[in-house]
Amino acid sequence: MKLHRVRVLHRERFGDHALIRYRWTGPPPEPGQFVLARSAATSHALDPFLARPFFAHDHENGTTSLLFEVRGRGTLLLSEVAEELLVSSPRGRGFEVQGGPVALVGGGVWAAPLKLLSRRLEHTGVPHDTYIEVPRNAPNDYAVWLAQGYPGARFVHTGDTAGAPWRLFDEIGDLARYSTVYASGPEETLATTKKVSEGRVAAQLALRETMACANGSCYGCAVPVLGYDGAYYARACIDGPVFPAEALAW
Amino acid sequence: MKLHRVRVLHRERFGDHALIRYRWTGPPPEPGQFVLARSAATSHALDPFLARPFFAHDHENGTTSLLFEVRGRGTLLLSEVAEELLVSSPRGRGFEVQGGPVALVGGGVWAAPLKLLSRRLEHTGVPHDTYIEVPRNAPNDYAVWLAQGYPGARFVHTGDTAGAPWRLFDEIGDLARYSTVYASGPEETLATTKKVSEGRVAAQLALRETMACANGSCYGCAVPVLGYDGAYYARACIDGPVFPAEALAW
Amino acid sequence: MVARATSLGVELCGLPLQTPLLPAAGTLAAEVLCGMEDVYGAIVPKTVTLEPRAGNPPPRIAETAAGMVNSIGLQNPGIDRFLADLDEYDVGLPIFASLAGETVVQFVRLCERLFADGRATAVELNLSCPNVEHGGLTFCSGPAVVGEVVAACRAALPGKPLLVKLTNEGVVGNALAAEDAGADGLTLINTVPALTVDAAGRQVLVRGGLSGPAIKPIALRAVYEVARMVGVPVIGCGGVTSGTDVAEFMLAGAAAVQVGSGGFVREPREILEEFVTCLRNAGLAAAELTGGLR
Amino acid sequence: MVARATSLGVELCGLPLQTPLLPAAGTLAAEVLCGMEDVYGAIVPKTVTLEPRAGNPPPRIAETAAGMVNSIGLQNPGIDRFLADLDEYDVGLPIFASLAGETVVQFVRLCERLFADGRATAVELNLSCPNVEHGGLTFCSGPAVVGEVVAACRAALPGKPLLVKLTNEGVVGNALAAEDAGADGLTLINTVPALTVDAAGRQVLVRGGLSGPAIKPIALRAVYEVARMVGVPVIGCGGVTSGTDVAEFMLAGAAAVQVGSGGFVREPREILEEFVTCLRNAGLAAAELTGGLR
Ligand SMILES: Cc1cc2nc3c(=O)[nH]c(=O)nc-3n(C[C@H](O)[C@H](O)[C@H](O)COP(=O)(O)OP(=O)(O)OC[C@H]3O[C@@H](n4cnc5c(N)ncnc54)[C@H](O)[C@@H]3O)c2cc1C
Ligand SMILES: Cc1cc2nc3c(=O)[nH]c(=O)nc-3n(C[C@H](O)[C@H](O)[C@H](O)COP(=O)(O)OP(=O)(O)OC[C@H]3O[C@@H](n4cnc5c(N)ncnc54)[C@H](O)[C@@H]3O)c2cc1C
Ligand SMILES: Cc1cc2nc3c(=O)[nH]c(=O)nc-3n(C[C@H](O)[C@H](O)[C@H](O)COP(=O)(O)O)c2cc1C
Ligand SMILES: Cc1cc2nc3c(=O)[nH]c(=O)nc-3n(C[C@H](O)[C@H](O)[C@H](O)COP(=O)(O)O)c2cc1C
Ligand code: FES
Ligand code: FES
Repeated sequence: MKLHRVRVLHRERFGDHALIRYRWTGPPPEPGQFVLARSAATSHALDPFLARPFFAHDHENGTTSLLFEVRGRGTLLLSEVAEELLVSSPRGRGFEVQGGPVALVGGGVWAAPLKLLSRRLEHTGVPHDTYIEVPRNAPNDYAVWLAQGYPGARFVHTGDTAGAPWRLFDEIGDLARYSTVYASGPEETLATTKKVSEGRVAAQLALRETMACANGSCYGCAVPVLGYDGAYYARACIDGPVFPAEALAW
Repeated sequence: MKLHRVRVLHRERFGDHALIRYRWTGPPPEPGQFVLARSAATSHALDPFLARPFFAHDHENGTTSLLFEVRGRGTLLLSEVAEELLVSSPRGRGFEVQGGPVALVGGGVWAAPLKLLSRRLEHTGVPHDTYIEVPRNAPNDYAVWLAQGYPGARFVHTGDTAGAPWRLFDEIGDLARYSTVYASGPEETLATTKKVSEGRVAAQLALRETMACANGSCYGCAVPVLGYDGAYYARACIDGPVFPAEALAW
Repeated sequence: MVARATSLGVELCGLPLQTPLLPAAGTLAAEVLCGMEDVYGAIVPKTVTLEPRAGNPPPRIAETAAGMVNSIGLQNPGIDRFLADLDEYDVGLPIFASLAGETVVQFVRLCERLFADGRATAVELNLSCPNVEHGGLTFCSGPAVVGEVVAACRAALPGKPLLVKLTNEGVVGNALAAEDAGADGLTLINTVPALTVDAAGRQVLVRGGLSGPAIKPIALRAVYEVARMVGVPVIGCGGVTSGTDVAEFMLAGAAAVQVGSGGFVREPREILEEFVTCLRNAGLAAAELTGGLR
Repeated sequence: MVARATSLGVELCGLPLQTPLLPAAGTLAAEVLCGMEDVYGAIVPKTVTLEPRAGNPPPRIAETAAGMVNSIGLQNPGIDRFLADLDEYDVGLPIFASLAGETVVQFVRLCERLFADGRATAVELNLSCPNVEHGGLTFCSGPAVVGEVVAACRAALPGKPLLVKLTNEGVVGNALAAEDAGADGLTLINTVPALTVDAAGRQVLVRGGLSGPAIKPIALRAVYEVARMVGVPVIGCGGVTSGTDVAEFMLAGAAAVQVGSGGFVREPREILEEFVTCLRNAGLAAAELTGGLR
């Protein structure tokens, strides 16, 4: 996989969330596409071994941004030691944008790709509402910080217990007023989106399946989907990471 | 092995040589002792696996310095990404200082421990001459850069071919005028020091045997020495890294 | 460009290869071959089985220290579809088809299909797959099993170079058995059986095979020990991420070198370029490195 | 302090251990035991042989990706001196003496010496050493050899817990043979045979055994497969550098866990403290982790 050395222009932390902006003059990312990233400073080291996949959070004027949770070693290194990054070109199949009105449904930091999507919708004049789930136990100003990225979004404070996404959809109300729901969030939010949209509204889900090669070679990012002749494993990195909800054999 | 998080106060590069100063309030290093160091920023990563051993180059007012060649991944990371270091306490047996006059014989960057030694000799009033070998193909101002660390040292430009250390000892002349020769340099310089000192003058050599545990546990840093009942393998990390030349079974 | 330098060429089982670099089976999709024409010496497609295989349920991969564990389960479309699409792998380089069966008969059937088709220049038997006739032990479980399957495939592939890919466990004995049974070359090694555990979730994450830099010293050892014992060429595989790694494998005795998971994190072209630099520094041609330890 | 928390205690072969953490043989010198009294559950000194051994010439170690290869050659002062100095290892913890012989008779002789001396609470047989009666293959080369040496040592150590330390290769069969022959516990795994090559110098650097995080997934797999098959406790070993690693090994089936080269880069006390945090988060006692996969 070809990784390009790029300069980090901006770096921001909020609790265990990080925002990074870097200079990118290659092909601009489509909404829902992802990039692989690793810290250039530690590229001589063989651990962490794999680059980390992140949705393109935003892109404007030759600047791409990533919004991510600091979970383990890879994201910690990215958030701390990286004047320069090694990043791939934007990859995969993103959201398909048709008519509106549409709903964007996100969960916390994992709403990342919805920002670029809303920019696109804005640009193409598709009416859209954005709902972002914030766990009740998040720090007070978390929603405020997050809101900077999603002007006009509605922040829904859900419980941190199971069932949270259902509360989110209670808030959203009748889905039939939208032509498509675009979702990016915790697994439970994606699963709930699939359930509530079934038979009512088209839904597109941004998956975060673990990846290795990110180019279709390794078959590591298997997602069970329904094909013409039954279920099979698609590859999230090239067939996704965005899938129509009805295609998923969950 | 206990490593302590310390702050880097100063960092300097000359070609592929690096000088790092860090705050150290633990037990001060004795001349010829070494420390283990790794970049704190990448300590979550499991590669490079081992910390790297370096002689204490200098120590003054709670500041320890390391002078090293950037060779591979470990030293590259140390020289580039390290606001903070993880370092061990000073370890091992250093130079034994008795009367004088003595000669300090060093090879390039590997003269590192001689600086702290000359400080000690200065302090205890032992007369000493310092000779530092500089390969003829080194950049012009290399000796100048190195000289900052060794006031009063004589820089001897040797060839970069085999036999260089012999030229160095030609320049030094009669060794019998010294009571001890302290040497730290490339393997060839150490071997030559052992040869030329034999029967003439006591010599102490600072070895750089590959290490893993650095506390006597692994027996990885074996150095063949002569014991009461024949040759055996001593452990450079606790029996050295400085050995009397006559003890070495080379 | 690099690939044209004559000093990069090697010979493997009588085949001239423009470079000693090959992709490891299962780590390079046809979709990404474009632009690789001058990097590799031959192409090794993903292992194919007689029938289509759905593969294992996710999670299939987990990162480990300097490596990764995978449990793909040989997802592949089966030999019919494989042959129908084989031209996707044709970038003007020889194709080494990787085959796996659950029985000796399946291996032979696959060889016959490949032989009849004729487009694959060579065959690589992936013996690290379960042998249903031996209680699920792999075809690498011992010299007798290796000898049996290799001899049977040998007979089905008259005149076609036959490579046998082995696991690390029992590698020397298995290598000798493969050679005796008519193998023209040995690919060492496949992934090392491994497990990852999710401690927080108190569950097994992936039970599969370890690859990547973590296993390089293990693979180097296998190549070194086997190359001293056999007369056929050895292809090194395991943890290659740099040109120096390629040189290390060749010095240890490999005639060619496969890049697997290293290709996920490095661009194979960069690895080849680094290898060229190694050769220049040493003043040697690629072929001179093989077994070139002083 | 940590070590006093009752939730850290485990039982191994009927012995109560204050923590499940042990040093791996050959990785902790007596000189550095001071201050470790509350970290470990028992002490495992470096493997001792009947006669003194000088060990291998340098270089003996080489770093690899997330690991290291060593070829120490069992440098040790021999059993006489070992017993004379054994009190250096006495920090109030049980001592598990690691033994290696070149013949079954040597193993038995060592066991007899240990038994007569009486200070070692348990014995760990290091079977990853060359068996001169079997052409230099190790005592781990197959179930028959393992069974023979373990049965002989068992007879020489009436009533004393006998642990058997195995290599990864052939581990399930060897483990079953050791259990059959009377082993009270199994330590898995010793280093994995490996090689490092110095490409620039065109020479073999170190031919020895791989340890460290690189082999953790291999060791976890061995523990997992063996623990399901045997009735005796398993001690996990290989690549532990963190408290999470300890938890992973116990979940995979280990009753206790050894720290080897991880102790070179982390302070064992820190590893134990992290493990305590894991236990707190899970709301479990150490002993409850063993085989506690959901
Ligand atoms: C297409 C795609 C887009 C993504 N976009 C974003 C994004 O925009 N923002 C964001 O915050 N994250 C995103 N992720 C997830 C992100 O890649 C992981 O959180 C990151 O790789 C973790 O790396 P790490 O080294 O910090 O954690 P590790 O040390 O690798 O793991 C930390 C913990 O997380 C678990 N873990 C790691 N990866 C996964 C996974 N994929 N699924 C489940 N558990 C896992 C590990 O088991 C471990 O317990 C995306 C993933 C994919 C595949
Ligand atoms: C007690 C002691 C004190 C030392 N003091 C100094 C010092 O003051 N200044 C200084 O510049 N260096 C010193 N060294 C050497 C220094 O530790 C190594 O150069 C460093 O560890 C290399 O790390 P790396 O990651 O950059 O190289 P690596 O990537 O580990 O190796 C780079 C290349 O160097 C080779 N190499 C690495 N270590 C050694 C070794 N010990 N012997 C021979 N070849 C080796 C490798 O095989 C490889 O080819 C000392 C070593 C010891 C044991
Ligand atoms: C994701 C993945 C898929 C693999 N699939 C196959 C396969 O289909 N057939 C095969 O013989 N080996 C397969 N392998 C093993 C590799 O070909 C190679 O032997 C192994 O990964 C070691 O090399 P590496 O460390 O360079 O990856 C696979 C490895 C990986 C990582
Ligand atoms: C330097 C070194 C010396 C070792 N010496 C011995 C030994 O004497 N006896 C033994 O049974 N194992 C020995 N081992 C193997 C370890 O005990 C352990 O099984 C192996 O290193 C894997 O664990 P680790 O990854 O935690 O190091 C040694 C390992 C190392 C690294
Ligand atoms: S990540 Fe390899 S196929 Fe998708
Ligand atoms: S480095 Fe381990 S004994 Fe010296």
